[in-house]
Amino acid sequence: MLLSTIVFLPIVAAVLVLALGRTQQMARLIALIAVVGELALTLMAFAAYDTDAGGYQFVERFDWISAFDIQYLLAVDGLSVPMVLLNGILGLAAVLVSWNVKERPNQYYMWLLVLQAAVMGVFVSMDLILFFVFWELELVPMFFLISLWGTGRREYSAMKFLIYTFLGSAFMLTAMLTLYFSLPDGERTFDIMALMGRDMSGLLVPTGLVFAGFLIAFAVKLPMFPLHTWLPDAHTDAPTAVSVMLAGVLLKMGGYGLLRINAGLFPEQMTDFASTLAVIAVVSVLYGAFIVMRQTDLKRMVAYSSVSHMGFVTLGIASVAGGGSALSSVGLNGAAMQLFTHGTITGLLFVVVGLIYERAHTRHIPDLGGLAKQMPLIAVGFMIAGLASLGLPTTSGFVAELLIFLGTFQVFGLATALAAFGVVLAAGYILWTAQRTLFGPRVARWDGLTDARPVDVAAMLVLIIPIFVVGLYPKVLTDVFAVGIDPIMAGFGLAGFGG
Amino acid sequence: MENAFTEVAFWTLSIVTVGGALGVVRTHNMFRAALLLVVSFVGVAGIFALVNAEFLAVVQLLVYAGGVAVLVIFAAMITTNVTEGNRSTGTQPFAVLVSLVLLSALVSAIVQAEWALLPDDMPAPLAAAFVDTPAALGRMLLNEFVLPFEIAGVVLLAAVIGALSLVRER
Amino acid sequence: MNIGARDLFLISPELLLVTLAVVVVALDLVIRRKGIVIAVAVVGLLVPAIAGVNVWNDIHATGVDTAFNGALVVDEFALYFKFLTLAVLALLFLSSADYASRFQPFQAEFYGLLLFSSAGLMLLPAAGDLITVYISLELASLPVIALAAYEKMRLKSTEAGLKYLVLSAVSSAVLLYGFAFLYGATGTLRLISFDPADPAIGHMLINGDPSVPFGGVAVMVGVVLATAGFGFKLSMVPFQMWTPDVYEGAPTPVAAYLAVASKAAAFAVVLRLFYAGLDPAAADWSLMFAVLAAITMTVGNVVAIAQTNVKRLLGYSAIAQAGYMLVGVAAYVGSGPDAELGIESVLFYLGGYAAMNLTAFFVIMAITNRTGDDSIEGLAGLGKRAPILAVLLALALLGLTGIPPTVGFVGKLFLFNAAINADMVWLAVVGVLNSVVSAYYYVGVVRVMYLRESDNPARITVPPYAWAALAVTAAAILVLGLWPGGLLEVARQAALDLL
Amino acid sequence: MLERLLILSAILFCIGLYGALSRRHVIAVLISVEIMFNAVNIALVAFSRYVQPAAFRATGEVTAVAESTVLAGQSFAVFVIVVAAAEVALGLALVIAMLRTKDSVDVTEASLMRR
Amino acid sequence: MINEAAVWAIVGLPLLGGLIIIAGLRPWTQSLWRLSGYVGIGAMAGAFALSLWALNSVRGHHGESVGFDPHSWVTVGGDAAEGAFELTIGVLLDPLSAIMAVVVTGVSMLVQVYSLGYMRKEADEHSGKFVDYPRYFAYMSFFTAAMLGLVLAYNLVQTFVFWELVGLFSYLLIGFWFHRPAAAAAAKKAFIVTRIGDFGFMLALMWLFSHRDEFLVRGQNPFEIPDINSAAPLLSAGLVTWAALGLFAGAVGKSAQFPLNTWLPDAMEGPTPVSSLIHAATMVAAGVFLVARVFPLFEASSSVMNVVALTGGVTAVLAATMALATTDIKRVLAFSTVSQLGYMFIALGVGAPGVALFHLFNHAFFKCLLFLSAGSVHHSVQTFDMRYMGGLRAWMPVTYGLTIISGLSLAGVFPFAGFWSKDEILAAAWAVDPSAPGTSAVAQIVFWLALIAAGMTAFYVFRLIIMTFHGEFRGGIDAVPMDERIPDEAHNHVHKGESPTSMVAPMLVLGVMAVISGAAFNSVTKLGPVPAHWFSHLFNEDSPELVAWIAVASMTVALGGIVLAIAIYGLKLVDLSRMPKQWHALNRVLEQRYYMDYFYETLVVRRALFRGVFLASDWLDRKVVDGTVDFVGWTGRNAGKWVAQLQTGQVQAYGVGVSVGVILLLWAYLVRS
Repeated sequence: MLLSTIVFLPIVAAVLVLALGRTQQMARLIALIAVVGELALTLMAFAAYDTDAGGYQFVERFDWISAFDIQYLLAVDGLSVPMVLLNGILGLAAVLVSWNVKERPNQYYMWLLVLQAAVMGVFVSMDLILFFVFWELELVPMFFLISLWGTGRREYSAMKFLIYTFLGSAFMLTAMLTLYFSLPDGERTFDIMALMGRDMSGLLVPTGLVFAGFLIAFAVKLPMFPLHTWLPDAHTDAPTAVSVMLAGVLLKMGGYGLLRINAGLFPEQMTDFASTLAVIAVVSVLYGAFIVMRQTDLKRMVAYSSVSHMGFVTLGIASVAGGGSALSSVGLNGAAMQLFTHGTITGLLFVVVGLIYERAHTRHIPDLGGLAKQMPLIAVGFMIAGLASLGLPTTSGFVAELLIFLGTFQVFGLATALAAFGVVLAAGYILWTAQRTLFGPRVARWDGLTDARPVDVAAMLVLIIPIFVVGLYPKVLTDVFAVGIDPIMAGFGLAGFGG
Repeated sequence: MENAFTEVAFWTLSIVTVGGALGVVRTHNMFRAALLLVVSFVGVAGIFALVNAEFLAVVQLLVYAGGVAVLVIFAAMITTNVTEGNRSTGTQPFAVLVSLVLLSALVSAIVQAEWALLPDDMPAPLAAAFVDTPAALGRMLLNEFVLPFEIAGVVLLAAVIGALSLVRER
Repeated sequence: MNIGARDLFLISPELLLVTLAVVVVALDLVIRRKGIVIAVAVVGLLVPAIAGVNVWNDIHATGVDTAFNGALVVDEFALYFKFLTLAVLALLFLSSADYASRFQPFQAEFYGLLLFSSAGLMLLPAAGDLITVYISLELASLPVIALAAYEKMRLKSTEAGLKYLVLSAVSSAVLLYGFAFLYGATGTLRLISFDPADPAIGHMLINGDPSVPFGGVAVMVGVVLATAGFGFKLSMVPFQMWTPDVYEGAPTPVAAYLAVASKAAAFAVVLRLFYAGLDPAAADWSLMFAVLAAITMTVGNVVAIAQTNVKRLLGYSAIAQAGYMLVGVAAYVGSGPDAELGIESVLFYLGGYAAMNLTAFFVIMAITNRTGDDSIEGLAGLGKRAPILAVLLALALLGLTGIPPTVGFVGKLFLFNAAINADMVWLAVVGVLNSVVSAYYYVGVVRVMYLRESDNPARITVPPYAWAALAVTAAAILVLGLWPGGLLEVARQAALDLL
Repeated sequence: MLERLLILSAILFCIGLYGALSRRHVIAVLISVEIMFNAVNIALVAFSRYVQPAAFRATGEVTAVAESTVLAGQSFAVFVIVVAAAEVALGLALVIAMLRTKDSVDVTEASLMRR
Repeated sequence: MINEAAVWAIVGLPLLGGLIIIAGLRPWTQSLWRLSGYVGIGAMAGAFALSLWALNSVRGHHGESVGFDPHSWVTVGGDAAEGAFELTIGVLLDPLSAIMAVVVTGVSMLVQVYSLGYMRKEADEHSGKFVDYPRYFAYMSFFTAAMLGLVLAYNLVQTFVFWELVGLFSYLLIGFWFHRPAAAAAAKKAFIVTRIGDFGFMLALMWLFSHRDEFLVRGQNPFEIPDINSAAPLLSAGLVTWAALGLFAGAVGKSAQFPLNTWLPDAMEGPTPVSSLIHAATMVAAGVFLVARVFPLFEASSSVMNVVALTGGVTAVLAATMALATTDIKRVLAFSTVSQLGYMFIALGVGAPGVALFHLFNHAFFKCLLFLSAGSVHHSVQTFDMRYMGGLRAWMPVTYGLTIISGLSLAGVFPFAGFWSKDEILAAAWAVDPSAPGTSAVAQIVFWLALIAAGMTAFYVFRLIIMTFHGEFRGGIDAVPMDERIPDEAHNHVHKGESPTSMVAPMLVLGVMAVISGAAFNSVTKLGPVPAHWFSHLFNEDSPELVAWIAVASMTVALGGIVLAIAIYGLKLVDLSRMPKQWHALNRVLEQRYYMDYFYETLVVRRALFRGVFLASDWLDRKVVDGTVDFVGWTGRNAGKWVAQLQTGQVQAYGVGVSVGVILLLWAYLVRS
């Protein structure tokens, strides 16, 4: 029942917050207890996951809609258990960073908790329809959070996010159903575990179309060029905590889906499509980085950097091109690592940007400057996030990018080289932004601003710790991810790395 | 029945029916339209009579040419501008078009269709039904179609209640 | 007269319903207190319901039975709709008591007419021949003409009545002409027959010319005209144009009745006619319905985006929803393991649709009853003025969009399942894409409720019986969304009976 | 003969349709619809007279069923007439209601709700 | 014999020191911050001691390492023993790394001692907030730790990790006064420009890894330095060439070689001890060290060797010319560093890594001393602009003397340290036989380039000494116009006096080394415990013979430069203001550093990228990509309105709709039948 508890604890807490959270203090206290408990549970799951045994663990299986063999099927494997942990971490950060929400706090925390639960559901569902249910469920809290507590053109952004994601998932649903009905009667199932390794030829429609259906949904979520333009808008206008969750875990759902479903269920199509994927990845990386350079809004900047960084995920997955080699395992592991690390790093970036915005009430970079004098702690947070984002060794970002590059280079030399140049560009925009925001002469206008309070420091620490832990001792993650990636590799006819 | 007589009767009745109907839909005078409707309905009654539906012909005369037409005339009279109130609307050109196209489609379908016609020398038991249609119909309405028959009563009741609640003043 | 006890038993629900109608109208003449009349109407519905349960028990045990020389076919399919109609009626009575008080002194007639019409709707799915179909249809729609025009002092209401009168009359004529052709081509009015000596329409198609649709031009004309006639009731494009106007003009309970009960019965009879009567020619009509479904949902959704009146919006929404359900109608697979899927999904969706649409209409009714403003802008600030109503409306609208965990999602899932099962992947794609389009306007309403401020701070009060109705429908949205199995099983049995 | 009657019915149907779609006066629209119903009745009666009952066609012999259904079309026509009458009654009631509220029976003026 | 933990402690002690300062001392402002400097120095002293021990342990080794096995760091896909992907970390202790460790720890320790005095002002600035003083020592400790990690790395990936960390802490140190826009910009520039080089490093890693099969068949790891070095001669040419070139790109970036030399002069915005440390033994030396580290890989490809040598030669001359026209004392030294690093690359390129390391070793001392002297000068006059100095020898005798010593050493004057190593470089270049197979005229070219650079070196260093210490005092900071001062210096004043002992003492130590390091540690003959040509000996390579005419020639050139400098700046035999127009133009070109910065920053970054590619991408994204999305949305929103035009409100229009529907359906079926 561990996974069910993990999924439903935030929902129960959401109800409690709504009912009992009459005051801001009460609401945030309940929310905090809930997310701390959630983090503890996810840590427990992460720790309890037995990497030696591997495979799917903590399986919970009940019939849900027996007419279509739809099951309530929860399980985690090496691929998803770190994502569960990531969600736990970011949930805590999100609540901490929204400590000061005054407007309808009970509703706010309720939606935040529902969001966490929905994302959790995505990561632990092993039934396609259940996966889809959680995938869609996440739209509702996001819509309300952005449009009610957001800023700027929040309605436009919320709607754009909603429609865009919904559009993507529309294709996914069709693909799922087609897949289901393509199987011979009696073998029909939505069970991802059972579908792994199954021969996917002879579907109702060409298998490529089913593959594409999933791909579109995940590409929107990831987001992959050219389906990314919802992201800057959503990020810019979302409240800080939502930006954190959006960058931290929602985008990861796309990468997770690509790995779990596109690569896991359709190795053959993935093999064929990988070259295109590599091109898209390179374009995402470079194009995203180019655009970041022109941004004057801190959040937009981070948003486009996400586009760029998620391109690395795509690139890592593309390392399976041509059937892949044993080294593709490194690329896939790198992609998975990048999912986790980008979650913490960009989460931290948004936390910091949010803290700055909360104080200065502007995110316009030219207005800022010299903030390191007034808010040294926030500046330190910013620098850590930024340096991790540009892939500095000892932070988790480096390990992930290194693995991706090493895994992919042997397949797509030029593409990987170009993408690696994105790291140089990242140094450019991160440091340039730091220079314009934090450094330079102190600006008298910001003299009254306070530095991070303990709760803000806590929010930053929650994310900084995993960045360094993974950066210094990557085995803590790679060993787990490898267990999850190996079955996927087996789908490509490759027995893990050694083969 | 003589063939020639049938022919003449059919054509006469058809012309009366169609002509009346055309008049109904073309005149601007509501009163005249109602009268022409009676003419057309009488023609239809004649056609019914022609194809061994004597009972229906009578019902047609009573209900339509009698009741309905009178009702319509009364209603028309209380409306304003009886003589010129019934001009065409803007949709008339479309109405012409769709009617003609639909007519041609229907006619071509009718001509193309293969109908499983009763043989001219109908088996006796069947022919018998057409001899005394009112009795046969009566039997049917109380046996085969007793349910619709009962429902029809409810329909009338409902219609009356509906009409009353619409018309009655507060 | 040839009526036996068995006949009366089988028709007892309708019979009792008509009796109730008469009683209600008659009571009005002798009782001053209108509350009693309403109470009698609501409580009295239990009588036909109990009778229905009796019949169901009997039918469930013994199988399909016919009455009145085959004019009435009582099977679980028909009973499904009878219960649906009764449930809708009861909820409608509860919620509209407040609204209907404006009809003094014709309040009792209002209920009476609804009861009469419902009797017609209950008969429709059970009709065994074309005459019964026709006469039941008229019983169902004639009272509605009066009801639509019931607010005599409101010009829009009268206009709605007029439009419904003219178009339903024209449609009736077209339908009848179609029936005439069916009769002429086959020589029978029988829709369902279990007696080989008394063949039904379907039996006469088998020997037709295979090169011509439906085996003969006459049948084809008949089918097309009948489809057009039913299309009017279904709000199927291009026979749908009355829908928004009448929904907007008619009293809100009547609009709800039209949108839910009337449409359900129309689907019932269409399913009966095509699946039970014309199934040998399924190859000919299933594509027609598929195309019409696609067009219907697209037109409904696209035009709905431009709406400013909430009732009108629901009108277009009803068109779009009809389109989704037509997907189920189109999804004919002949004999096979999941042959009942199309019907089953339509039946299930109708149930869910009733819950969602009624919730929406009930909320709108409660609001417009207080504010008199049925524009979408009139819902501004509802999140604060009437938080619970707002939540319920949002739930209903998200359900209509098809977002989990509502019944709307599961319902659409089943419909698209059916489409894919019938090898109509393209139709499923069109369907899911339409869901995306629909999200825009459904969520748009939600957005107005929560994001727009209102200058009218008055709280909206709702009488307790209306709350009861709302509670039932809203609970149904969620319960059926989370545990659809029960209703689905009932729908499956009903569908199997039809086949 | 059947085809002639059917064509007559079709002509009448289309005239009615034309009237229903082009007349300004509500009552004129209603009676145009009545013409359509009459067209249907002509077709029903004609089919009843000239087309083999299904039971006869299926078995090739005159069964009791065939005998009892040979007049089905005529019966249908009876119901059509009844319903049409009810419809007219209701329609005229509506006309009266319209006259009261807006003092007009022009269908083109009933276009408050659009788009 | 040293054990592995002790070697790790060489890296660990400064790291620990830094952590103690940043986490233990810095937050508690009042009492403990003063200790930070001592903590840093103490940790460094420990590391220095351990380094000496390590050096002692490898004294007997000739190019071989002490066999400490590496440890697993990242694994992918199960058991590494079965061939799974594994990244290892470990320490590689051999003469090269041991010498480097000694130099790094020693210089760093001295610089930190110096900083105790120099950075004193950071302590009492900002009204009681002493945040910057401990921050400085923490950064210094971390920086040194990173450099030591780089030096001792066993695995190229590990090298890269510390390589980047060196970059990071140099970024933080250069931008230490981050409130100065110039410092913030310089720090960023340093990081980004070196990162462009690192990009090459990264590609080299990928390239090596993608050819891992060549290593696997030998049971080797493509990233482990000993494996690379031992396998290098056997590897395929393509692998070697590209891998070496990529690594060299990294070295070029870190060591500020042409064309990535532009960051180093700007990096002078950092505190002077930082410049001194960066330039002496640490960051810029990392490039040289990297090439020396995997020298067999470079040696295996003659074309790469030529590239290395040519890059070194060109840079040596180019940077020397830049130094000729510069008036900022630290920038002169910065160009000098670039130029001297060029020498080291020449040595590497002609196949004499031991010589390169020897020069690195010497250079560490005299260049460090030069910077510290500059800092000492600044301590007095508060500016780095030599135009406002002059005559300082009057009150800064020690600084003056030490500057002369280090200047002579830099100029390569016998018997100062610089002479020995520079001479060996020239000799090594000359020794390459151009007619031998696999070689070319490159060695000859770079020989002459090096000789020219030697002359210029002597000239600019004496120009520096004369402008600073001789002649009339030109006012120091007090003479600098207010609009030329940076805000921090606005209220500073000249303080006529020698620097405090804490600064002078480490300078004296370095002064001794600047004199003797050349002759004592790499003597041409055996000298007590030190064997002859010790460096070459350690690297197990042929020591270049001292060629008499080369030594004489280089001495002549150097002395010529000194004489010229004295003639022009000391004796004013030439009036520079009355030089022909072409001379001024040339001067401007040199002052503008051949317009390299203009080319990079204005033309490439601002125009081509920022206003070109980036702007175009942004436009494309907003107008085309997002525009398409918005257009689709707009169409969706408005399509409804268009379709709704049919909904006229006329009931008969609806009837027409019904009829049209019937007709279309009929038509569709009639067409099909």
